[in-house]
Amino acid sequence: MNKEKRDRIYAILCTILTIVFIGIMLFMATGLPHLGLATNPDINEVPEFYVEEGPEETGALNAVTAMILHYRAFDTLGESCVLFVAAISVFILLRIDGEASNETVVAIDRRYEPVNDPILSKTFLILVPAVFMFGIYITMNGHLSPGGGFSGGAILAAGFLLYLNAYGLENTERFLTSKLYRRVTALALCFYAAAKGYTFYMGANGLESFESAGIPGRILSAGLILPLNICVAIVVSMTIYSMYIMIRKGGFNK
Amino acid sequence: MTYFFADLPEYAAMILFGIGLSILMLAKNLVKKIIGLNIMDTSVFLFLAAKGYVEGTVAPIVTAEELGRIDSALYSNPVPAGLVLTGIVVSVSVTAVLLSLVVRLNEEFHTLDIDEIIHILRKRDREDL
Amino acid sequence: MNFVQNIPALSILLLMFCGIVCLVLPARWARHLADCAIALVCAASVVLWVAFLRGQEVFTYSMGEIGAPFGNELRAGMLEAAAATLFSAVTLLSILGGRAHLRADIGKKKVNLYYISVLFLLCSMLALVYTNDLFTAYVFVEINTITACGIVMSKEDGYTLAASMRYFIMSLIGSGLFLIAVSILYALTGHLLMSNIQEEVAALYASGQYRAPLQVSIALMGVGLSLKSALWPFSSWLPDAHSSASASSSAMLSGLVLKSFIFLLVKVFYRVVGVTIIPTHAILDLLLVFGILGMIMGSVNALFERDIKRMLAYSSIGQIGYIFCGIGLGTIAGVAAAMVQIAVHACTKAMLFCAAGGLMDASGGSKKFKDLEGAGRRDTYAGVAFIVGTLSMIGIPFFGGFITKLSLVTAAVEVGGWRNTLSILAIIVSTILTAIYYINVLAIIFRGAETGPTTAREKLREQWKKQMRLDTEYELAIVLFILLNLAIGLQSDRLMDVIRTGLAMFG
Amino acid sequence: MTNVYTLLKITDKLTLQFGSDPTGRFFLCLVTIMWILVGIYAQKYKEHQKHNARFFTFYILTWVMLASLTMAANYLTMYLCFEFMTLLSMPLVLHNGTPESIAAAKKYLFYSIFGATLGLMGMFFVNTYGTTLAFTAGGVLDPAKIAGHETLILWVAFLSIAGFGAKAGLFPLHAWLPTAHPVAPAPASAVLSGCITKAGVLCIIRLVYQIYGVQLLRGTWVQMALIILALITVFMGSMMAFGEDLMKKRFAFSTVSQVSYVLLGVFTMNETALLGALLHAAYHSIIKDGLFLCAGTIIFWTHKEHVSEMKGLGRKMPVTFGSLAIFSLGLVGIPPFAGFLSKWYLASGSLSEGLPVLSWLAPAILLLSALLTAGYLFPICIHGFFPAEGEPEAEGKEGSALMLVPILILAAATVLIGIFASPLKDALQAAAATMF
Amino acid sequence: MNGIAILIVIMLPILGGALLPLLDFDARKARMYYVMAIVLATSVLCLSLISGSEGTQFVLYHLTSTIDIAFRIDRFGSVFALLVSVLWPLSTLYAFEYMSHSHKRNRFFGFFTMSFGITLGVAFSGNLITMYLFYELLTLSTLPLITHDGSREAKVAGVKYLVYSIAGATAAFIGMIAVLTRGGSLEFNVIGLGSAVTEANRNFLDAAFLFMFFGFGVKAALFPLHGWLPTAGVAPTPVTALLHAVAVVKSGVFAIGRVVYYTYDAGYLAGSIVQKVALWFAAFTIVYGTVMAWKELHFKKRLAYSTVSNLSYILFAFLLATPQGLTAGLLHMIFHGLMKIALFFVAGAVMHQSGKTYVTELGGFAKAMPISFGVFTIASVALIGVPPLCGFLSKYAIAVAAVDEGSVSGYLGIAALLISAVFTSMYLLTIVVKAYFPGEGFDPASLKDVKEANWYMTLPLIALAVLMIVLGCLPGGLTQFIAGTLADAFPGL
Repeated sequence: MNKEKRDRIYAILCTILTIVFIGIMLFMATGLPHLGLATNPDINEVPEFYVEEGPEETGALNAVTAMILHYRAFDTLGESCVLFVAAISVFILLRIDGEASNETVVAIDRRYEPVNDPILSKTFLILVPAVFMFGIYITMNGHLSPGGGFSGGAILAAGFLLYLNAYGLENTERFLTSKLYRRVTALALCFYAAAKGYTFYMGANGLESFESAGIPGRILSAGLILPLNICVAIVVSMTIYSMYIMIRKGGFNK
Repeated sequence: MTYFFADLPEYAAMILFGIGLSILMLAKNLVKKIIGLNIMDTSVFLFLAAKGYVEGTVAPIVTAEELGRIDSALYSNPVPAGLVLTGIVVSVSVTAVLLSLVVRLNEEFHTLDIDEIIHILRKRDREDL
Repeated sequence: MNFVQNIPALSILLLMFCGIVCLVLPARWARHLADCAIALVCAASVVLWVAFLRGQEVFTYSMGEIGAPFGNELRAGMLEAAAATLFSAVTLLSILGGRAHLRADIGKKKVNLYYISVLFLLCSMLALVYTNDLFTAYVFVEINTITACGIVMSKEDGYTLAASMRYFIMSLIGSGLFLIAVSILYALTGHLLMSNIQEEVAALYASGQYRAPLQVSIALMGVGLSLKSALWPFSSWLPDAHSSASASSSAMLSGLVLKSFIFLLVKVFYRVVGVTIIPTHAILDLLLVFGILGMIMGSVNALFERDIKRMLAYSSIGQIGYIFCGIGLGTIAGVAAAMVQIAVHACTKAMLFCAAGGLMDASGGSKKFKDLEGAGRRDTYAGVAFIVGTLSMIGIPFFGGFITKLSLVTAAVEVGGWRNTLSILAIIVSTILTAIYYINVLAIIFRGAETGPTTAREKLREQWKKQMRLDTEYELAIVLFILLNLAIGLQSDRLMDVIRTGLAMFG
Repeated sequence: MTNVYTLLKITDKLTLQFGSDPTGRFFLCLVTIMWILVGIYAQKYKEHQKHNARFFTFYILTWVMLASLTMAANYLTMYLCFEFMTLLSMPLVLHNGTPESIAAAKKYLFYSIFGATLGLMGMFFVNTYGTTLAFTAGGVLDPAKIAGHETLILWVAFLSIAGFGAKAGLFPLHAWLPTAHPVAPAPASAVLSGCITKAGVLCIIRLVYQIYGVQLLRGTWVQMALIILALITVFMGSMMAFGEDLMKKRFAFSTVSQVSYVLLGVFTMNETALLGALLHAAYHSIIKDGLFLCAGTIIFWTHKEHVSEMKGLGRKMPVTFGSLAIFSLGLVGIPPFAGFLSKWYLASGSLSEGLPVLSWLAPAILLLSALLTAGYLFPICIHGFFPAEGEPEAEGKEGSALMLVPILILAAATVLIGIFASPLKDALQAAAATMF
Repeated sequence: MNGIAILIVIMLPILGGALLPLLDFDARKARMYYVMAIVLATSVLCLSLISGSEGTQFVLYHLTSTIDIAFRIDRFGSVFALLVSVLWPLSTLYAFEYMSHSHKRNRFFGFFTMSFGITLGVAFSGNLITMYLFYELLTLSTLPLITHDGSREAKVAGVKYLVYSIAGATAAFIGMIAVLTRGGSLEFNVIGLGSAVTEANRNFLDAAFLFMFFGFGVKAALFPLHGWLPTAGVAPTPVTALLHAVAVVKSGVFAIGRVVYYTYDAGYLAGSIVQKVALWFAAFTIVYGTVMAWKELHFKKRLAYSTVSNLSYILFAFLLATPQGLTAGLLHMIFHGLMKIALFFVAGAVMHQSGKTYVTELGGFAKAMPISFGVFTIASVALIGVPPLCGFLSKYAIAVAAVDEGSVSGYLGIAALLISAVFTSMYLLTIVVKAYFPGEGFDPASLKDVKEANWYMTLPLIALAVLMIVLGCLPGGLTQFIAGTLADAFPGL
C-alpha cells in the first residue's frame, strides 16, 4: 500500500471516528441537565457556600477569587506551577546553550522587529505606562472586582512585550535581565508555595493562622489573597515575557 | 424543544470539541494541530462557562454592603469560572510549549509536517543500520 | 491529628518548593538539592507507609481549613503511601543510575532545568497519587505531561523532539477528553471531589438519571487516561522517545510517568465511579482488549527490534498491556494484579534502562545489538541487572515478574467468559515472546570471544580495574535496583497484602 | 514339563525356565538333525560365498536359540528365545550382502518382530488373567479372572497366535518368506524354511494347547478364523508357487503353503489332527530341506536359478534331480512316501472335528493344494529329465560328496519314514496326547 | 540439618558451575578435575541423601501465604534423583572427551554442571511452585548448551526450545494458579486436592489438569508439543544425551507424575475424562514418535524421536493412576534413561570419531568401533524390549499395568506399545544391521581412519551396558526401591 492511499484511509477513518464521536457527544448532550436552571445538580451547597460564606470568611468580595486563592488554592498553586514548568520546558527547548556572541543576538533581534522605530517608540512611551498601571490595578483589585493575578499578570506581560518590541532587547534588559527574571519568579513562587504551605498546614491541622479577613471591600484586606495575587501576577507576567523572548530568539542576553 | 435554544451552547461545545479533535488527528501541519488543540480546549471552556450561568443571575461578586445577608440565588455559580480560569492558563502554557517545540522541530527538520518528520527519522534509522 | 498525616501535602509542597528554588541555584547545588529532596520525600513516604502498616486509618487532608466539599483535599491510604514510596524511590534511583549520561546528554545551562523538571514531575506524580479532587488531578496531569516531555526533550535530537511532539499530541487529546469528562461529571454531580462525586454517582445510578452522560463521561476518562499512559495503539511515540532520551529520562518515563496515569485511572474507576458500578461498564472490555493487543503487539515489535533501548520501549508497551489487562478484568483481584505489575514494572524497567545506559557506555555509546556483543561482560553490573530483569520478565519465582503473573492469572481464571480465555492466552503468548527477546539480549550481551591475547585471569583483573573507575552512583543505583526487585519478589506476600488493604481503603 | 530348570529369576512371576516335554524333544531332535545335515552340506556350499566364519557363527547361534526355544518352559523364556532366534538368524538371510538381501533381511526381521510383539502382548494379558506363565497342558488362564472378559481374551489369543504365525508364514504375515529365501544362501534357506518356520509352529502349539487351552478356544470364532487363515495360506501358497519361476521362491511359497498344513492341524485341536500336524512338521522339514539343498546344488554348479532354465539339466545331475523327484513325490503326498500319512491324519482329524463347513472344506482344500503342489514340483523333474525337442543341451555336472550325501540321506529318509512310519507315528502320538 | 543438606546438594553444582566461567580454567586437566570433583561430590551427597534422609521436609522461604519454596525428599523424587546422579558423572566423563575440541568449554561445563543442580532441584522440590521454579531455570540453563555451537541452526533450535518450554511452563503455571484459586494445595501430598474437589469445581480442576499436563508435556515431548526435541539435536551430544534423553525431558515427565499423584491424586484421575484425553495423547505420541523415528535418517534426530515415543510410555504409565502404573512408569523412566543415553553416546562417539551424522552413512562401523556398536546393539535390543534386558521389564510392567487398569484407553495404550515396539526394532535394528553388515560394494578402506573412542567415552558406554544387563536380570533391588513410592502415593495400599 503506498503512502497516499494509507493516508487517505487514515483520513477517512479519522473522519468517521470524529463524526461518530460528535454524534455520541451530541446524543450525550441531550441527556445533560439543561442550561441555566437553578435546579441543576451543580447548583448545590458548594456555590452557595462560596457566595454566602466566602466574602466574610476570606474578606474577598469576588467569590471566584476567594475560591481560587483560598478554598481551592491548591489547584491554583498547581496552575502557577504549570506556567512555571511550561516556561522551563520552553527554556529547555529554545535556550541557546553556549555563548552566542552579542552581535548575532542583536542581528537576530533586528530581523524580528523594527527597533527604534520613532512612531512605535513614541506611541508606546505613552501606552506602556498605562498598560502597566492597568495591570497593577487589576491585580491589586483582584479580590474586590473582576480580575486578579492571572489577568493582571497577563496585562503586565503585554506591557513588557510592548516595551520590548518598541525599544529592543538591550533596552529592556536594562531593567529586566535573566537573573532578575529568575530571582523574581523564584521568589514569587516560593512565597506563594510557602504561604500556601503554611495555610494548608495550619488549616489542615486545625491551628490558628495569622491571616485575617480584614475589612471586606478594602484593598488591604482578605488576608493572603492580595499578596498571592501579586505573586501570581509576577509569575504570569514573567513567564509570558520569558516565553516570548525564548520563542523569539532563544534566550536572554544577560 | 423548549430547551433546545437554551442548550445550544452545550451542543456547540460538543461539536467544537469534535472539530478540534479531528483537526488534532487529521491535520499534518503542526501549527494547525495546535489550533485544533485550542479549539478543543475552548469548547470545554464554553461548556463550563455555559454551565456556570443560571437564568437571571449576575456574576458572583458581592458588594461590601451586602455582607451578612447574601442570597446565593442571585449569583451565578463561581466554580465553573474558576475552572475555566485554570483551564485557560493550562491551555496557554501548553500552547507555548507546543509552539516552541514546533520552532525547534522546524529548525531541525525544516518542515512542519509531522509525517514528513517521522519519515525523515525512519530514513535516518535505516542509514544507521 | 497525627503528624504523619501531613506527609502527603508536605512532600508535594517540598518538591514544588525545591523545584522553584533550583531555578536560582548553581547547577551543582540544584543537583544536590534535587537528590536530597527526593530522598527526603522517599523517606517520608516510607514513614507514612509504616504508619499505615501500624494501623493508621485512611485519612483525608484538607488543603486549607475548609475541607470537603468546598476545598481541595488530599487523601492517603496504604496504597497511596506505597505508590508514593515506589515513585520517589525509583525516581531517585533512576537519577542516580543515569547520572553519568545526564552529564553527557544535557547542556551545562540546562542542568537546573532538568532537575526542576524532575522535581516537578515527581511532585505531579505524588499529587496524582494523593489527590482527592478531579480538577486538581487535571492540573497535575498537565504538569506531568509538560515535565515528562521536558525531561525527554532535554537531550536534544530529532528523535526526542519528534517523539515529544507526538506524545504531546496524544497526551493532549487525552487531557482534552479527561477535562471534558470532568466537566460533564461536574455538571451532573456538582462536585469535584472524588468522594462526593462517588456518592452522587451512586445516587444517580440508583435513580437511573443521566445514564447516558454518565456512561460517556466514564468512558471518556478511561480513554483519555489510557491515551496518556501509552496504551497500544497510542504508543507509537514511545520507542522514539526512549531510543534517544537520556537513560534516566527513559527510566522515569517508562517506569513511572505512564504508571501515574494508570494509578489515576484506577482511582477514577474505583474512587469516583465506585467498585459496584465500574465492573458493569463497557470501557473495561475496551481496555482489556487493547491491553491484550498491547501485550502481544508490544512483544512482537520488541522481538524484531535491533536497538536495545527501542526494544525496552516496546517491552514497556507490552508490559503496560498487562496492567490494562488486569484493570480490564474488572475485579478487585485484577486491579491488584495491575498494581503489582505497576510496582514490578517500575522497578524492573527503570533498572533495565539504567543498565542499558551502562551497556551503551561499555560499547562506545552504540545502542545497536551488533555493537553490544559482550557488553554484559565489560559492564558486569548491567549484565547482572539484565539477568535479573530477564528472570523477572520470564516469571521465575523470587522475582517480581512471577508475582505479576501469579496475581494476574489468579485474577484471570476467576473471571468468567471470554475475558478469561482471552487474557490467559494472551499471557501465554506474551510470556513466550518476552522470554525470547530478553534471552536474546542476554545472549548478545554475554557473547563475545573468550580467548584473547591476555590470559583469562588477567582479563578479569583488568575488568575489575575498569569497573572501579566506573561511576559509583551508577553502580549503587543498579545494586539498589536489583535489591528492590528481589525485595518485591521475595516480599510479594506483603506487597499483595498492602495492595489488597490499599484497595479496600479505596472504597 | 519335566526337569524344569530355573536359570534366572527376574521377578517372582518372570523367570527364565527350561524344561522338556515330548513335543519339545521332538522338535529338538528334528531341528538338530536337520542342522547337522545342512551343516555338512554347507561345508561344500561355503566355497560359494564369503565371510564363512560369520556365517557359521550365526548358524550355530541360531541353532542354540532354536534348541533353547524347544526347551523353553514358560512363555517368557519362549518369547526371549524367539526374539533372539530372529535376531541371530537374520545375518543368515543377509549373508550375501547384496542390497536385496539386506532389504529381505530387514523384512524378515520386522515381520518376525511384529509377530513376536503380538505374542508379547499375549503375555501381558496372560500375566494378568492367568495363574502362571509356565506351560501347562489345558492352559493357564484362571477362569475366575477371565469371567466377563472372554471377548477380550479371545481377541488376545487370536492376535498372539497370529503373531507367532508370522514366523510360520501364516497369512497375512507370510510375505517375508518369499523375499528372504531366494536371496539367502541355500543352507540358510533350508534351515529357515525347514526348521525356523517350525519354531513358529511350536510356539503356536504352546500357546494353543498350553497357555490358552483348547477348552477356551475350541468352537469359538478364533478357531474358525485361524483355520480359515491357515486354509487361505495353504491355497494361496500353492497358487503363488505354481506361478513362480524362480526356483527358491517357488519353494518358499511352497513352504508358506505346507507350514499352514501343520497349522491347520494345530488349529483343528484334536489329537488326530495334532498328530498329523506333528508328522507333517517332521516330513516337511525333511522334504523342504532336501528341496532347498537340491536347489542350492543346482545353483552352486550351474548358477541357474530359474526353473525355466533347468530343462535337460537332470541328465547332467541325475542324483540331484532324482532326489528332487523323490522329495516332490513326498511333498505331494503320494503313498508310500512321507507326506501321505500326515495329510491323511490332517484330513481325518479335520473331518472328525465336526466344525461346520470347515470340516469338509479343509480336506477339499488340502486335496486341491496337493494337486497344485504336484503341478509346481513335478514339471521341474520332468523337464529336467525330459527336455523338449530342440532344447540346447544344458551345462552342468554332478556335485561333490559333501553335498550329495546330505541330500541322499534326506531322500532316503523321505522314503523310509514313509514306508516305516509307525515308530515316528507312535512317538508323536504320545507327544500329541500330552497336549490334552 | 537434612534440609540444609538438600540445599547443599542443589546449590553445590549450581554455584560450582556458575563459578567455572569466572575461574576460567585454561588447562584441560584442571577443569576436568574441578568439574569431576563437583559432579562426583554432588552425586555422592545426593545418593547418601536418598538413602538416609527420606521424608525430610524443608521450607526455604515463604513466598506468599500460599506459596512456599520448599524441598522434600520422598521416594518419587529420589528415584529421579537416583537416575540423574548416576548418569551425570558418566556423561560428564564422556563430555570431556567429546568436547575436547570445542570452543568455550568453560561456559559449556559451567552450564552443564549447573543443570545438574537444577535437575536435582526439580527432583527434590516440595511443591509445584518450587518445581516450576527449577523447571524454568532448567530451560534457561540448558538453553546455552543447545546453542553452544553458535551456528544459525543451533540458534534456531534454541529459540524453538525456548518458545516451547516457556509456553509450556506458562500453561502449567496457569494450571497451578487455577488449582490454587480453588483452594487446592500445591504441596505434594497424598491427599491430593482434598476438599477442593467438589462437583462444582470438577470441570475447572479438569481444565487446570489439562493445562498442567500439556504444559509440562512440552518438556515431556508430548505430541503435538514435541517439535523442539528433534531440532534440539544440534546440541553437542553429551547435552542431547543427558538433557534431552534424561534430565530435561524426564523432568517434564516427572512433573506430570507429580501432578498426577501428588497434586491431584490417583483417585481423582482414575476414570475421569481428562485421564482419557491424556492417555490418548500419550498413546498417540508413542506411535507417532516411533513412526517419525523410523522415517528419520539423521542419527541423533532418530534417537530424539525415539525419545519422544518412549517418554510417552512413561507418561502413559503414570496416567493410568494405578500402583502398577506408577511403578512401571518409574521403572521405565530409569531404564529408558540408561538405554537412551547409551544410544546417544554411541551416536556422539560416531560423530566425534568420524563426523558421520546420517544413519545411511554408518555402513561397516561396527568393525571400526566394536565397543560402541556392541553397546549400541545391546541398548537397541533392550529398547525393543527383548528379555532379559532391562527394557523388556519396564515395558512389560507398563503393559501389565495397562491390562490391569482394564479400560479401553488402557488397551489402546497396549496397542500403541506394540506398534511402537515393532517400529522401534525397525529404526534401531536397521542401524545395527547396517553397521555390522554394510553390504556389497562397501569399501573398508573408507573407514580406516575411524577408531574406537578412548576410555573417556567407552567407559561410560560399558558401564551403561553392564547396568542394562544387570538391571534387566536382577531388578529386585530397584523394583523394591521404586515400590517405596506406593506408600506415599497410595496410602491405602
